[in-house]
Amino acid sequence: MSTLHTVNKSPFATGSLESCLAHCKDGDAVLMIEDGVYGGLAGTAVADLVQQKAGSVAIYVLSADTQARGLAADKLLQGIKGVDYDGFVDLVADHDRTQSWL
Amino acid sequence: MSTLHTVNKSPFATGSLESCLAHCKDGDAVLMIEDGVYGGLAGTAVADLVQQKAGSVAIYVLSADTQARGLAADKLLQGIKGVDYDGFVDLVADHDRTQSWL
Amino acid sequence: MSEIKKFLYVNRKAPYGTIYALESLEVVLIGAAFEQDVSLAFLDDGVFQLTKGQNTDGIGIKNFSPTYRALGDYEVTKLYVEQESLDERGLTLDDLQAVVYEDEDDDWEEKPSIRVVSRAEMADIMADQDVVLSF
Amino acid sequence: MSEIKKFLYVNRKAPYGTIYALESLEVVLIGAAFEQDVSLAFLDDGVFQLTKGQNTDGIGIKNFSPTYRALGDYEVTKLYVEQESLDERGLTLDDLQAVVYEDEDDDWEEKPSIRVVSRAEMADIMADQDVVLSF
Amino acid sequence: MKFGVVISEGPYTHQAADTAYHFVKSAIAKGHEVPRVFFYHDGVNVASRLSVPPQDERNIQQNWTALAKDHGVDLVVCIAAAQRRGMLDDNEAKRQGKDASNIAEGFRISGLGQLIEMGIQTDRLVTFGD
Amino acid sequence: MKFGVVISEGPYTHQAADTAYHFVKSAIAKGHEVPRVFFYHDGVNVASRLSVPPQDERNIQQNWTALAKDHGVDLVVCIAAAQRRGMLDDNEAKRQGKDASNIAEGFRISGLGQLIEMGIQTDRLVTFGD
Repeated sequence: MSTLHTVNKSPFATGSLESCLAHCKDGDAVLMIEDGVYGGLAGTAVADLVQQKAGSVAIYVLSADTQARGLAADKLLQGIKGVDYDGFVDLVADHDRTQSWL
Repeated sequence: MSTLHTVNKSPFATGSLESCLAHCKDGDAVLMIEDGVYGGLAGTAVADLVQQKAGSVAIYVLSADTQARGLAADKLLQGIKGVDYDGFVDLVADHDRTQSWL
Repeated sequence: MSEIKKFLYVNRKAPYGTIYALESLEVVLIGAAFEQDVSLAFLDDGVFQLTKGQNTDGIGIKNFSPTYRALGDYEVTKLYVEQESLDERGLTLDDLQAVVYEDEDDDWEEKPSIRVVSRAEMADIMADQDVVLSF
Repeated sequence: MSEIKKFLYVNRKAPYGTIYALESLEVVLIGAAFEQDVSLAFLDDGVFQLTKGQNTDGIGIKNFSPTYRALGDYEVTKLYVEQESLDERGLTLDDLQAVVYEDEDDDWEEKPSIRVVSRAEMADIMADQDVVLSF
Repeated sequence: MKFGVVISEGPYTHQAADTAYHFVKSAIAKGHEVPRVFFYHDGVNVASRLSVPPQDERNIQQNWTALAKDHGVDLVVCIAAAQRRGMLDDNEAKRQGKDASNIAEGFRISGLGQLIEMGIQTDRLVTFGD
Repeated sequence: MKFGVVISEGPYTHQAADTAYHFVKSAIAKGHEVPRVFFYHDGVNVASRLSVPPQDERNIQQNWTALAKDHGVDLVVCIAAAQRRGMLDDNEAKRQGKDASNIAEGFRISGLGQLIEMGIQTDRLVTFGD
């Protein structure tokens, strides 16, 4: 029993990512989409928080959204995986529920 | 020459109040409206930041918005003044420009 | 439709500044007719939805806070409020309106619907649902 | 309409997730015809509008980042970018696309339109305007 | 003093159109002029005459239409923002080959130049948004 | 697997309706079922047939209408949310005494019960919003 959490807001604009990470459980997955993908950047004010959680939670970014925003793969935190829309669908199917942190 | 800054977002939801306070100058005024009025609450995670700034900047809340949200006057930080819509109009007129922190 | 699912309505936004709180409540009221296992979560700015003493005359928007008190009549009796969210906002349970229901399994005794839980407990509640609707 | 006013367009939001960045740019382009003294401020998530290498094929939304490079042709040549906002986001000037203009007062020499300023300088720029439009 | 007002968010969803309404009413009552209100982004949706709010709620579009009528406020809806979002007057509907329009009385569709002009011609500009 | 989808924000203003579209297309292509998409809050505005986006941009409403036609997705627009925001079909327009409607082909107006029913009858529910 595990949850897919989606975050679509920049962690520099709203508290959604922080609240999501504070509520997800070991074995859950977090998928950053839309402006949420900025949460995957290395060297930012929230990078430590994300990196810390990446041990117990699988963290993904939607590649279409990182590409749109000019975020090259080598700018992302280590251990964060890119997925396409098909991968998004698989993540939804593979977890028992999806919770959107709007 | 001074500026009226308006903030309409909760400081617990977005970074607008923090960014506003980091950019306003001595002698400016900050008017909290809509969900922004939560920034005037005492005893919160952002109260120190607001209280600190209240020395050099005049801070107001729109009373119609605090009343709507059940925030009694005695729950607000010291030195924050309530204004009605007429007072909002006066603040706009009395400052050289208005900047909205959306 | 005989299956009973666990529905969680997650409320993370303040009232009046945006319509999400009101339109969340509208779903809860309609959803009550479907006899599912319903819980409401109030965390982050969502806890502001339950403050007492709301008076919206000045802003000209309808005050919908009394509706929370009617939820018991719809058998919606589990309103989970996160302690840490209250703390960060300088609020205590005393700042929230009382919401109660009559427990049919306990001789219709009046009981509080609002249950203050820790962040860890809230995470457990979220992880125990079939359907999570976010507002 | 002979009076010249100082107009500042304040950009604090990221592109594509919401439309504000694009619709801000549309105002700037139209506004250029009015021959006012125009500046653009990029701070907070607004700095993300200027990242280089944007490719929106995957999301099916039009890539409007090349338009910033055309601003010089509209005599919009002052794009102020806040250093602290870049720092918090792990960005440097190198991560932004080059935006230049030809300075008619200096033998049409090509000069950078993007000027990285400190937060304190940004506050000074904001305090020096007649009209501030926020996006 | 002359105030220009920008409304950037749609009705009911965000409080912006309500706050702006109370602000403009107060400004006029206090003797200021509000020659124009400019509706941009989702703010264009305020102009829909098809809106049917619950009977115990305020009618935001009708409030603005009344203000325009009573005080001569020029309610301008940005044409580019309106087209994307499906807000059309009769002329635009005809021009675009659409079979219906939805702009209410008191609002008119025009270009972004009207926003800049408002910034130039007023003493203060206030934006209500999200 | 059966997916239910909720869209909570309006077209063009937020990316939600775009992301949801790509998600639903992928889900169907991968052999899942998407019996219904529910439009709530400003999401109801996606259904406007009066939208005229610039020619070099995607047409969000037409994308959804095509998906409904090609794959039998039931596009349900919440009636309460739609009324506030001025989204009406012909029946609603007549019932409310309005002189025009604006709902596009492939969308239908119905109650919030359809959202709950979707939650009950699908295996997964995904919300795209703001």
